[in-house]
Amino acid sequence: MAKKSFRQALNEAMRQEMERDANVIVMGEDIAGGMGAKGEQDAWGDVLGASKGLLPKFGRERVYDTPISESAFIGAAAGAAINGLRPIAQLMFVDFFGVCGDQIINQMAKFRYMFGGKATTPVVIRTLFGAGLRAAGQHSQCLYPIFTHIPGLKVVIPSSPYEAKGLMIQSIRDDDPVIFFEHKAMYDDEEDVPDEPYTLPLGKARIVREGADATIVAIGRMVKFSMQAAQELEKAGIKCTVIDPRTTSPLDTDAILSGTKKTGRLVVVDEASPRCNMATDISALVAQNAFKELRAPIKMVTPPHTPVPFAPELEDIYVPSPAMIQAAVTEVVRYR
Amino acid sequence: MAKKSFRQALNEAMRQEMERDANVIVMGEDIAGGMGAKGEQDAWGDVLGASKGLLPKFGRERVYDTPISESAFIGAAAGAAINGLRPIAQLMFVDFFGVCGDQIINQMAKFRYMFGGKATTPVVIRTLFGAGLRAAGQHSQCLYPIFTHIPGLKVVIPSSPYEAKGLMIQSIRDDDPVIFFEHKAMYDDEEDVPDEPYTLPLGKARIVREGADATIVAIGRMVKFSMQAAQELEKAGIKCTVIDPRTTSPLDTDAILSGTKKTGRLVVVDEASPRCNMATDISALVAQNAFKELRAPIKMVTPPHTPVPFAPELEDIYVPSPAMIQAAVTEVVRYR
Amino acid sequence: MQLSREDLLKAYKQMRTIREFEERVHKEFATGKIPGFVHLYAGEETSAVGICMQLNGTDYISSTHRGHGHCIGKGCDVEGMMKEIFGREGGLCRGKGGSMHIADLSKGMLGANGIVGGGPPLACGAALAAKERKTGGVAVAFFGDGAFNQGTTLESMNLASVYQLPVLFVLEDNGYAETTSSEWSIGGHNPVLRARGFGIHGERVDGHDFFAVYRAAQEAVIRIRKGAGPQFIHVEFTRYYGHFEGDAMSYRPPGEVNEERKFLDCLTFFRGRVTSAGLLEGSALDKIDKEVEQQIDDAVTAAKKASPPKAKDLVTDVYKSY
Amino acid sequence: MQLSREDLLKAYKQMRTIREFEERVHKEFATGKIPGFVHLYAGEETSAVGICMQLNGTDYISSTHRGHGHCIGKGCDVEGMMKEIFGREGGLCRGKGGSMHIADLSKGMLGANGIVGGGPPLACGAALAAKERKTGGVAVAFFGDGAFNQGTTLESMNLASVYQLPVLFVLEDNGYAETTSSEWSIGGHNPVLRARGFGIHGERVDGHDFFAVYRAAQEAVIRIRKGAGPQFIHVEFTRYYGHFEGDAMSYRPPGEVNEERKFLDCLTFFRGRVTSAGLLEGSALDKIDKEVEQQIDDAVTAAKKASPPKAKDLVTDVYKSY
Ligand SMILES: Cc1ncc(C[n+]2csc(CCOP(=O)(O)OP(=O)(O)O)c2C)c(N)n1
Ligand SMILES: Cc1ncc(C[n+]2csc(CCOP(=O)(O)OP(=O)(O)O)c2C)c(N)n1
Ligand SMILES: [Mg+2]
Ligand SMILES: [Mg+2]
Repeated sequence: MAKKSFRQALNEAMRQEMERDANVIVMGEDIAGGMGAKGEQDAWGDVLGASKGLLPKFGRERVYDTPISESAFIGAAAGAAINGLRPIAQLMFVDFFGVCGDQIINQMAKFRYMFGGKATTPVVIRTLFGAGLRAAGQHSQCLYPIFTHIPGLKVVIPSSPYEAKGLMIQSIRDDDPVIFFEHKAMYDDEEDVPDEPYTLPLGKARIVREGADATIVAIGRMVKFSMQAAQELEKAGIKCTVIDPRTTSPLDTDAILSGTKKTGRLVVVDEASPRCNMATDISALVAQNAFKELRAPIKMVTPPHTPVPFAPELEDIYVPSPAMIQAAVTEVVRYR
Repeated sequence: MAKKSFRQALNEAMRQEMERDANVIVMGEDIAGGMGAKGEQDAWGDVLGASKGLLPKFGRERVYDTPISESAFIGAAAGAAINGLRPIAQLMFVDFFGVCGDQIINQMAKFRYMFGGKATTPVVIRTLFGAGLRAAGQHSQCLYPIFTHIPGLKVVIPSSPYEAKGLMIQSIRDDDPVIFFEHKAMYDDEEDVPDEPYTLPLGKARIVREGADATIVAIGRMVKFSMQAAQELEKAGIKCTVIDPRTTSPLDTDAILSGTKKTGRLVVVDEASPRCNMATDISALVAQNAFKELRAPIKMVTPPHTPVPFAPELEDIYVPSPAMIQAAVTEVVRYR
Repeated sequence: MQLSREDLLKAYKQMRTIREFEERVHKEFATGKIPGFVHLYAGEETSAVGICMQLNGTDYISSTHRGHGHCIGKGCDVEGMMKEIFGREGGLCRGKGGSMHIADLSKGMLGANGIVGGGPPLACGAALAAKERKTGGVAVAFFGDGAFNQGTTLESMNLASVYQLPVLFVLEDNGYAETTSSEWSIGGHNPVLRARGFGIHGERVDGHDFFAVYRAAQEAVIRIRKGAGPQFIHVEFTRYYGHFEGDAMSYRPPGEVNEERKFLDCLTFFRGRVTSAGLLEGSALDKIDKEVEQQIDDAVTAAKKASPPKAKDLVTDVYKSY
Repeated sequence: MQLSREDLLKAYKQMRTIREFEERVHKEFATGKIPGFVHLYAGEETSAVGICMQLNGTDYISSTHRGHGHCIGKGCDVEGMMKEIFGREGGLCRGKGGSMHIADLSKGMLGANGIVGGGPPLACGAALAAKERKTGGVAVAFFGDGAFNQGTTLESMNLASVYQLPVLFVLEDNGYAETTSSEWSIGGHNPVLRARGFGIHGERVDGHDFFAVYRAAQEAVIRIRKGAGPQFIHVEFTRYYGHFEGDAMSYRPPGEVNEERKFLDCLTFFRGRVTSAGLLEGSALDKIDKEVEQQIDDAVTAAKKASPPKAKDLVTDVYKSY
């Protein structure tokens, strides 16, 4: 078992599943790169290089570069999925969902229900999300609350390289449409990742750490920030439980509720815009189902209700920070 | 002051604003109808007839039938708005937002912020939403949580004909992009609506009724259902406050918080899919800011996490009913 | 193009079935027994039948909101269809989809679609799967004149062209998109040229003439199976009923539909052609008319008898596992 | 097409300004001083300048992620641009937009756009507003070869055609969309024919030759102002740098760019043409080179000196009122 980056973990997961199952294909803009060009093929292996090496290994038969026609190729992935393939299609940045949303929210998400249970749509939409790269308003959004809102979709948000590999393999094997969120600012994060294939369940939260004073539920990159906050708080004698739901749909409500009941104090950390996001979703869940056990108001830590700014000085205060999480936890713990 | 339908109220609002301001135009598929056809012009006045009569009065110069190209004409409305016009563009059913979402969430919503405050985008997107017409999975969704999630958009959801006229006129005069939701099952609802133009503020909730035992916050058609429930509950001696936020963005948090604090018991009724919706948004708001005053768990009344079914027997149990609201209120009131 | 006697009988029976199905749905809708939005295919039978007759079990079609004809053309069970339209148990989608979402994947019918332009990307995907898995399958994307201006349709034509996918794009130009005339909405007024702009060979055919549609479809599908890549057919005809049931069609000149029905009806045309040419005798066609009438009547009776879905069905079929 | 001495000097100065701006941004980016994604326009100067020289204050342009050249062509302040790219106060968007979102509505520059295909609908809207308000204004939609396959672009061409809007569609074909060649991605390989498929007259021009672009643009804009409806121009050239800063361009054959720069550079070509024809003397051009260099240098110095936005700016400018 070697240290691997988030990028390598994804790459390994896709490669191993493509080896295992000939029906798995990948599609996307520059997913290999160099299509029709006279230079190197597999030039990019997608915009951040997670697909690099798939083309030489599996060929153009299974690695499809696409024109910039998201509606057509994401819809084609859905159409191929109901007819025997298991496509992994990359929506380069989730911000682009506005040009192909229908094929995701009205087509693949609803086939099974609208067709009376007779459709199976095993497609994975890989997509980059999140702030931190100075990519400004149209390349930095989270948007997973939108997909979580839509019945028929599963929403997976890995919080580390180990999680990324196990969840990607499970997502590829899953028979429902999965939107797989990859935080662009985590691509170079490293940790020990087993070489062999393994799966992590969808709908089962991970208890990252346990502590009796407060419970933090955090998503994606915010899990890492919450762990940093928890370590700082530990020094001040405040012990936190940190829960990573791993998937927002399905959501492991039991883990969140029991984890919250143990401490009676909850902080939810969500990088998505604050309105109708996962922080509100989880807060509402707890407010309705753990009222008796709550000993302090629930605190939500989110960005402000604004687009993501370009200037580094602004983006850095836009994204929830470990310090903000620390302050929120301190507040709920102090609450009497 | 005469009884007018929801449809007539919208029609009057648009007509009066077009008379007042020559920069107001309307666009949409069959918004007048008969374009290029040899029969009657203004044949439809949009799919449910709310724009009927605008063409004869204002002509093709200001009433634009469009091809079925939502990205192009919704985007054109945005482009016209930053250049002096005040377009009212109809996205026939909000379910179709997936084919033009980018122009709404990444373009019109973000111009002002991305351009450093130098853009003003006075556009209104009218759109039909909600279940009840047996229109099945792709013509019955609410989706306003998605727009509420996006910073830069205002989201208006009238709950009656009177509200529809006042809020539409205000939306047209507002200088920010407004997504205006019209519940298709309310088009024939009637009530007294003044003939002269009037406005209702965006971001100011309406206290529909006051009662000391429980607070119901409901949206759109659910306001009507909540009032029916409240009347039934009254007979059983349970007195409810019913609050209609009118707009989900901006949201009148003060009215919701103070209204909840008075009774200590909250039921939120939302026709939208249950995950990351307005029920969770409002519950979370209250859980974070009215913890001390809450005397019972917050109850959310929503449909299940499924697409909208076609069969009447299924759709009827999909949509939250007055009975379900009544049961929820009874439960929170009984809670000790 | 030689149609055997079986082919001719099959063609007539299918077109007649679609016509009868739609006219009966029209009647039933008027009595309030059918819920929701219903879009009738009457007047456009040549397209669904002329094209689907070129297809087999390994082939696919994507459809539109006006999908009954495509279902029948691709061999969906009419009783299952009727039950679906009535929202009953035993419907093709168990009553959850209705007219706008009828589908039968086991027949390669990828679903009627409530979204204009929703189908073409799916057809591309089905074609890609067929190519990938070397089934020899072809996918047909049926779409209307209005849908021809939807970005999803246009992107799909480019994608199919770039990948040289086995897709037949069929533009069903019935003159209107709701109330809007196709002469106005299609910039350039030359769909075949537009297809060429995506590198796709196309042809325009008179949709009143089954034989014209059949011939064009046959040639196109043969080219596709030979590996010539995507093809395009522009079929022209008119719709007999309103955009959806309840539409008064005031945007059409009075009598326009009656004229069409009187002088250009595809069934009348077919009957005249085959009987005068002595290919089929009128009695054989009359026999089919009766059989079909009976079959549709049985379907309606069965649909009315069928029970509605059960409450528990509301929350099933959302996910395979959750 | 007669270009006055002023026109020629202006053309050269603007193209030189774009080139200098981009090459300087390239250098500054390498030192890590510029944040985010930066796409350089070097090599494509003829398009922004040749086309914007036909426009005036009542006209609009929509741009792309590769928008610096369009900004300069439409008269945006280079210091304000540079500050924006550095994310500083005094930037055209007060540091909130950056390279991908530079805009100056007061100049009719509707914004660079991070969404491929995001601009054409906006240009249609600006044209509609101009038509509606009878300003005589024209709107230009600049987009790339990759964007030519985006549904939003294709829909916009149809909309402009149907409404006969005063829009000039400019396909800037620099050979690649990121790593993907335009020869592959554009089905049919004939953009002008594709435009015709939407009823839009088009022309293909050699983008290395400023005069060819200028002439085509002039004719197109004159036709538009005369009310001939939308027009299309396919400009062919190559991009000199990576898709964005940091791209090694391994997908291009080694030397491809150097060849282009050596034999087909639009500035060298322009200089040769005007000096040999005795229209301008080399010294006049040298003078411009120096002025421009100084101007860009000042802009960079100013940008580096400028202070970053203040924390309070994070939450302003979301709404006019909320
Ligand atoms: C994306 C989208 N936009 C608009 C509609 C509303 N609508 C349903 S059918 C229709 C007209 C379609 O016209 P056409 O493609 O010619 O098909 P036809 O009805 O004539 O068979 C419209 C506008 C829709 N369902 N989906
Ligand atoms: C809708 C959308 N899809 C994909 C991208 C990612 N992307 C940014 S630029 C680009 C290539 C654009 O190519 P082209 O249109 O030729 O413009 P060029 O970069 O060559 O100027 C891509 C795929 C995007 N920004 N928006
Ligand atoms: Mg039509
Ligand atoms: Mg390019």
